[in-house]
Amino acid sequence: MRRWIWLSVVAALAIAYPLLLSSPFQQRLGALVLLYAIAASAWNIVGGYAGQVSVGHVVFFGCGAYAAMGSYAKFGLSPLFGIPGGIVLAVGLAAVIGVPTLRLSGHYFSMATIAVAETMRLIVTNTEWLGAAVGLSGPTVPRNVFDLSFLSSLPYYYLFLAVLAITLAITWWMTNSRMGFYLRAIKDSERAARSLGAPASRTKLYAFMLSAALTSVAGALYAMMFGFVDPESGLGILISVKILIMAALGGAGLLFGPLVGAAILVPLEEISNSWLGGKGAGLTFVVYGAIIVLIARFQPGGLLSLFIRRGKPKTDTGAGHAP
Amino acid sequence: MSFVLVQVIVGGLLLGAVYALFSSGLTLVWGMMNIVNFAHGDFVMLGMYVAYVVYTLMGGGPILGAPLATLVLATLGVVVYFALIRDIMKGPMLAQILGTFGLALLLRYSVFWWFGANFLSMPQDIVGGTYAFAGLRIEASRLLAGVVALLVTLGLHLLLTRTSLGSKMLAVAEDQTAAQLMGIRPDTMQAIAWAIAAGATGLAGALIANFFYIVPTVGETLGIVAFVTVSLGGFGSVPGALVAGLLIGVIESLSGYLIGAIYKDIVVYVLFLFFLWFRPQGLMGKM
Amino acid sequence: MLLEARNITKAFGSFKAVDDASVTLEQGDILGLIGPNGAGKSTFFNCLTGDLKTTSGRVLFEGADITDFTPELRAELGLARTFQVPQTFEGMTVLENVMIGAFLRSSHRKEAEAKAHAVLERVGMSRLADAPARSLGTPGRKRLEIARALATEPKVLLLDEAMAGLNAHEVKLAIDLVRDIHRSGITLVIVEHIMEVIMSLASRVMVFHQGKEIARGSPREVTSNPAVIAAYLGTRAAKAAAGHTPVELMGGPDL
Amino acid sequence: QDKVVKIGVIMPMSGGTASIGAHAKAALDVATDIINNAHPELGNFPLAKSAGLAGLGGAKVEVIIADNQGNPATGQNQALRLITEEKVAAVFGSYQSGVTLTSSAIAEKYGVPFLNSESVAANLTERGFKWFFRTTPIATDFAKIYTEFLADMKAAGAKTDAIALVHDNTEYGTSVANTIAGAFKEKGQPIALDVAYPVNATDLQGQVLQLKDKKPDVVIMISYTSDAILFAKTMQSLDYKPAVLLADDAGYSDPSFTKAVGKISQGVFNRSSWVVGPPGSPSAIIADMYKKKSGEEMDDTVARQMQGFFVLADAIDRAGSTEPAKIQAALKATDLKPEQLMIGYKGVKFDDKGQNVLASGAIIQLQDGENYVSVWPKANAEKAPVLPYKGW
Amino acid sequence: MSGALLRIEHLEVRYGDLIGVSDVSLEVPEGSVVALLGSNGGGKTTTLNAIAGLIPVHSGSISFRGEEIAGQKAFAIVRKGLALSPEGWRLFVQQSVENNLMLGATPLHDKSKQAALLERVYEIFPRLKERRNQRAGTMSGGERQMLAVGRALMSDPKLLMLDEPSLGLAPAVVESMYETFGRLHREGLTILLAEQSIELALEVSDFATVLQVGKSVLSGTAAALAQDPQVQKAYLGVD
Ligand SMILES: Nc1ncnc2c1ncn2[C@@H]1O[C@H](COP(=O)(O)OP(=O)(O)OP(=O)(O)O)[C@@H](O)[C@H]1O
Ligand SMILES: Nc1ncnc2c1ncn2[C@@H]1O[C@H](COP(=O)(O)OP(=O)(O)OP(=O)(O)O)[C@@H](O)[C@H]1O
Ligand SMILES: [Mg+2]
Ligand SMILES: [Mg+2]
Repeated sequence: MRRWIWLSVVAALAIAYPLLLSSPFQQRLGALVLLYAIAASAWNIVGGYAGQVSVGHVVFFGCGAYAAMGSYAKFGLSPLFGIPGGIVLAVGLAAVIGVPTLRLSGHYFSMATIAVAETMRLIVTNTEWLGAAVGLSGPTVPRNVFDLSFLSSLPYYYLFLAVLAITLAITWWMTNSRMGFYLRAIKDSERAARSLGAPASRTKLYAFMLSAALTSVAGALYAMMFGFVDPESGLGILISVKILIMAALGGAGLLFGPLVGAAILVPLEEISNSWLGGKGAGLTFVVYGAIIVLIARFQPGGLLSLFIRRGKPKTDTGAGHAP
Repeated sequence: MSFVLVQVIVGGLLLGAVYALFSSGLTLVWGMMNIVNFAHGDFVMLGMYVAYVVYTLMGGGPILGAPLATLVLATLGVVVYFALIRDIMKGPMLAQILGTFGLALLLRYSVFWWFGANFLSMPQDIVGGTYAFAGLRIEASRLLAGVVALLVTLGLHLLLTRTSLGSKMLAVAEDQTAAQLMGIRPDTMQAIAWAIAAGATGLAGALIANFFYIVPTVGETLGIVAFVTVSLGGFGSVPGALVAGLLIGVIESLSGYLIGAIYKDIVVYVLFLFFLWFRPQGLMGKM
Repeated sequence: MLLEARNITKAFGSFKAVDDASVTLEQGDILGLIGPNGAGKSTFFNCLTGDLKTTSGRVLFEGADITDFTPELRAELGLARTFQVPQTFEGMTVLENVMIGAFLRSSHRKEAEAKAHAVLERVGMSRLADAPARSLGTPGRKRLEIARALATEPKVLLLDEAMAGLNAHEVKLAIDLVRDIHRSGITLVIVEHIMEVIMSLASRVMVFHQGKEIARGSPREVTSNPAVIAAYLGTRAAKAAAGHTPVELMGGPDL
Repeated sequence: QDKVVKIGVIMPMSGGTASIGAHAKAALDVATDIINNAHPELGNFPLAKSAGLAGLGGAKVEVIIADNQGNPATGQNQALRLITEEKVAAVFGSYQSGVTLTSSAIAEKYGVPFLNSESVAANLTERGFKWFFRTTPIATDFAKIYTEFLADMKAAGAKTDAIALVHDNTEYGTSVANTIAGAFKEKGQPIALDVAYPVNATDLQGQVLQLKDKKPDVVIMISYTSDAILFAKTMQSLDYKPAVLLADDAGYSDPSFTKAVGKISQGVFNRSSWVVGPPGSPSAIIADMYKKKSGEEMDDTVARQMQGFFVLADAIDRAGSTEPAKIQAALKATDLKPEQLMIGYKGVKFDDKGQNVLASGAIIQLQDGENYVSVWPKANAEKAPVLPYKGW
Repeated sequence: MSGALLRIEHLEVRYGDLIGVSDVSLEVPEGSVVALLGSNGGGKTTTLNAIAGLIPVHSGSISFRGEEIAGQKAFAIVRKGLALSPEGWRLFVQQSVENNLMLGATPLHDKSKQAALLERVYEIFPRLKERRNQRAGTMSGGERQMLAVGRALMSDPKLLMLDEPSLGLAPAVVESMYETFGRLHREGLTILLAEQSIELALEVSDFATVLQVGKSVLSGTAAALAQDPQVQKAYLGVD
């Protein structure tokens, strides 16, 4: 009951935000928060729930971004048409990456995803057809509403809000389904989960593919909003890290964790940049870094874990490695 | 084999030794103590700046700069451990990424704030120029770094495998509670591990500074190399990091020369992925 | 024939943990597996469940060759197990642990939950349903593993020292539970070092030593076998086993 | 009167190219000083004589700098903030072509003039924008300079037959390299060797050895500072000296470069539009002011930026208003003569696409220690070019 | 009998909101073997872990050799001459058998004894000697149990605490291990033993304490307890 009250308050606030804080920059900030929340929530499926820390998620982001911009730059279509293509691309790529790497444990999986992401970035950087280092641009002057190129951030805001709602709904549905249970079990003991009939590799792969698909949508939306993608902004490792940091900061493995993380980090970054960036002394990042450090230091389980009373699984595995 | 090719391979080996040098600290804390350190590259950067400051303020070359950088970074390692790492270790692995990523930004931009964004460089001949024999040219500064790399990795390896200190550090990494039951104080061991790792990283930075440029963001480039080296070598394996470093150095050099430099990173990554497929624990890692 | 293992060998490097072992299991059997520590019992187990790839030999289930099947496929066929070193899902409650098993046959959450409750009731753990699994001690975890395995509705259940750490009274209750499981039509393989359990439950016993089978037969036969006594039982346990009929044993040991 | 005209500036103030932003900031400080205060010593230099913008009744110019972090998205966000929150009259920036691309799109949508002084990507002026203006020469201009310069060198007896292009794989490196390669091909002298490398390389031995192996007569370097420094060091350690080493601005103009490795790069040619005039000339005075402010020698990049800023300020002055449309009209009407500039362009005049058609450049050479001197074209050369490349 | 080596009074331990043990008092005289009895979840493990400092003490006192150790960190307590073979073994599964044993010798002040102690463990558990270079994580369940007990013995403790040492061991091994305990006891070692097999426990011990749902309900000499009807009750687990 209380959960529903909370949920409706959050939803109402989200819907009302751009009307309450209505300057273009504030609206854009709101839209960006939602955009990153989508990406971080998508990451959360595999990184938080399945416990597979992907540091290369930007490849899927890039799939979406490049598909959207590509459909305009290469075929003169609305970037919207790129979305399904980006999803197909991302899911396919997730399958190709996932089959060999998901059997790797912990750090190796993270490193493998970094390697894939960097490889993709380098390949795209050297591929003329994809704009190489120059990147691809979207329609500079919108031809019609389907070009999704608006002056105001308001349409973006509500579009992103809708996509975020869908992403969260999918995540929620997943965690309460067999798949979600299996993922948690696999995270604790893959061996035991398999002995009980949980198809570990397949379940993780599905989660990875689902996460990839949603991340690709986030990438496509991102590219449409900025009207541009290049290897750095579409496939740079920093975006992976940013997504991951947001989820971790809010609380990985919690439904609203990524949203909380995005709602804190995006404004923090933009506002500290606006206030301090022009001074050129790197103060933005000193502040930004210090705040992240403090949160990690005092709330290692993520900010949302402050409010959620759920025992975090402590390392208690002296006997965890069986013969 | 053509003569140039020999030079390419020798250059690659020296480069690889340097990779190994600045990766050994990472393999220690990441692979063994199970602490992800996203700020590793920035530790290298700090080592470079310490060496540079020593040079500009005191006119000291690597004889003074390298030990000082080791010392300063080792101290920093201990401070970082007690101020941050000890607490984030209580959380999930993600908290470590979060905390050390924040730390990376903090370090990078504190240096930026202090020194500005300009590229700095040590004088070219600070270690004694370039040796040329039989047409082969080897920079003294790189040779020095290579030799130190070998010594450091050997030392670290012996420390971890042959001494009780090493065995205690591994015990703490595996199970802190059980280690306590052995009368081992986890804090102390982890602080020592951080001191060693950060010290080795600082030393690496100081030696690299002799032939590389110095800039606050240099850690980003080097950090990624270290991550790949450590994973290829196998997490926690010091000799693995050495072999992987040399391998990557030579592969980069050869592919850079033969196929084209823009593909050399792709070659390394693809080889790495290919390798993981067949040997998921890395070259010398244990499962 | 429900389950059959033919000439299983499992080598770690040059060391053969299981060396050419064979076994057949008929519907309704309770096969006891005993042997000294490190004899290869758990390894043999793991070969049957697919946790380990066999070095050589075949495993057949209901006549079909399942040697190359994954553990999850074998679970689906009806092969369930517990682990000697408990593999509890630490981040979950007791109920959720069991639900993971229940999900194998029912994909809906509510259904799985109901089934898990029923299983917990059956093994006498319903009081602990909402307790975090990590609060359980070793015996509790082992019981939880039995519950989890039962929730998969198996045809064959392999128990690896599921009763270790129980006191005599609890062992007696556990034996009753296993009997109950057996009555419900599940075939069992049990590994135990507690002779009372083997004596009172097993219809047949197989004895391992250094990876090889050294004896097989009824519980009485093997416990009086001098080779088994020398390699495994020791004089005291042999005396105890010889001196008591299973029924007597169930009354609890005299003090 | 305290009327101010706000100009939004988007620069990389952090990240790998932050030194550019730091230099630009110092330069713009100098520029606003010149505009806002009376500087009779600069003579007829536009906007110097009086305090403030005469056209707006002596209004002061205020620069609001925003950090783009080298990121197109951040650049765009900041453009939006500058336009809608800070209500700037015009936007100036943003160094990296990608950032310029996204941030100018916002200015276009809001109808605010955007002046760019240093991004070279060709497509920036191909978008049909009405509010975008660019003062800098672009790759086609450079290519023309190089072909002509090398032709002159050849006439003077240098061997310039085999040309090698060394460039990184950034948008700057690849696009400039492509254009130059095209230009030489057109002249019937196709590029002999193309050496591409990843930006911020950890090692460049392979590339230098490749050059050493193939022995081209002329090596054209298109590199950012980090790689430029590493190239210089590696060339020395491998003892490689081409006959002619010609750099395309960027890293080779960075004072960090000359400070770090100037001593071992003696004789390198560089493209520059910036040439310090004789003592007392406006450019010398401005260079001096800049040096006082930043502690660095003025280099080509920062000079182009400063010049661009003056062009923008001049247009606002002539518009006599902060109304975007008026500034736009004034920009379109810009027609500055060489003597009104601090830099060696042939003037400033925008075509329909917003590109300065009079942008040009000269060749300078590192001859005495850490300072470049202009050596080509002959007309305004301080010294004669010295060949071959000396190195260290 | 000599003075108490270990004395626990009204020990209460909590796991978050859950109570592990609510009121445990017991005494281990120097040179004796004391058995800790009780059914599943009675609180034996909790008590032993609290003594070793693995879980914080909520209230009550624990004094070891006259010194209050409640509230101290485990590593400090262990160094005072106490060793625990814990439930679940907690081996260093990545390290070799011998390394595990050597780590057990860490609190040893006199390092020259190390070799002799190692030999003693190898004598008790020949299997460990045979597998000295095997990784602990690949050992069988029983072999791990041997290693855990052996490791605890390596610090030559004043007080040896064993949490269900016979768990998972083959009958013959249990037999010989208990013979060893008897020998060590005769040599003067003090042992606190949590054991499910009451028969075995009472046979080797001098004294015993029975725990029931987190309370110590009964203590006395082993002989007396063996006859006590209440033990039968506790042992049978009937409330
Ligand atoms: N990966 C491995 N490498 C080397 N030896 C191994 C490995 N795994 C198991 N062993 C050895 O194989 C033998 C058989 O082990 P297994 O676990 O099957 O014994 P067990 O009969 O179940 O014994 P217990 O009764 O103690 O549980 C043991 O001696 C063990 O040390
Ligand atoms: N980590 C934990 N979190 C919460 N409760 C716990 C935890 N460990 C033990 N408990 C609780 O503390 C009580 C005592 O358990 P303990 O393990 O000490 O009993 P025991 O006598 O050792 O039993 P066993 O025979 O199971 O080993 C039990 O009620 C148990 O549920
Ligand atoms: Mg076993
Ligand atoms: Mg216990």
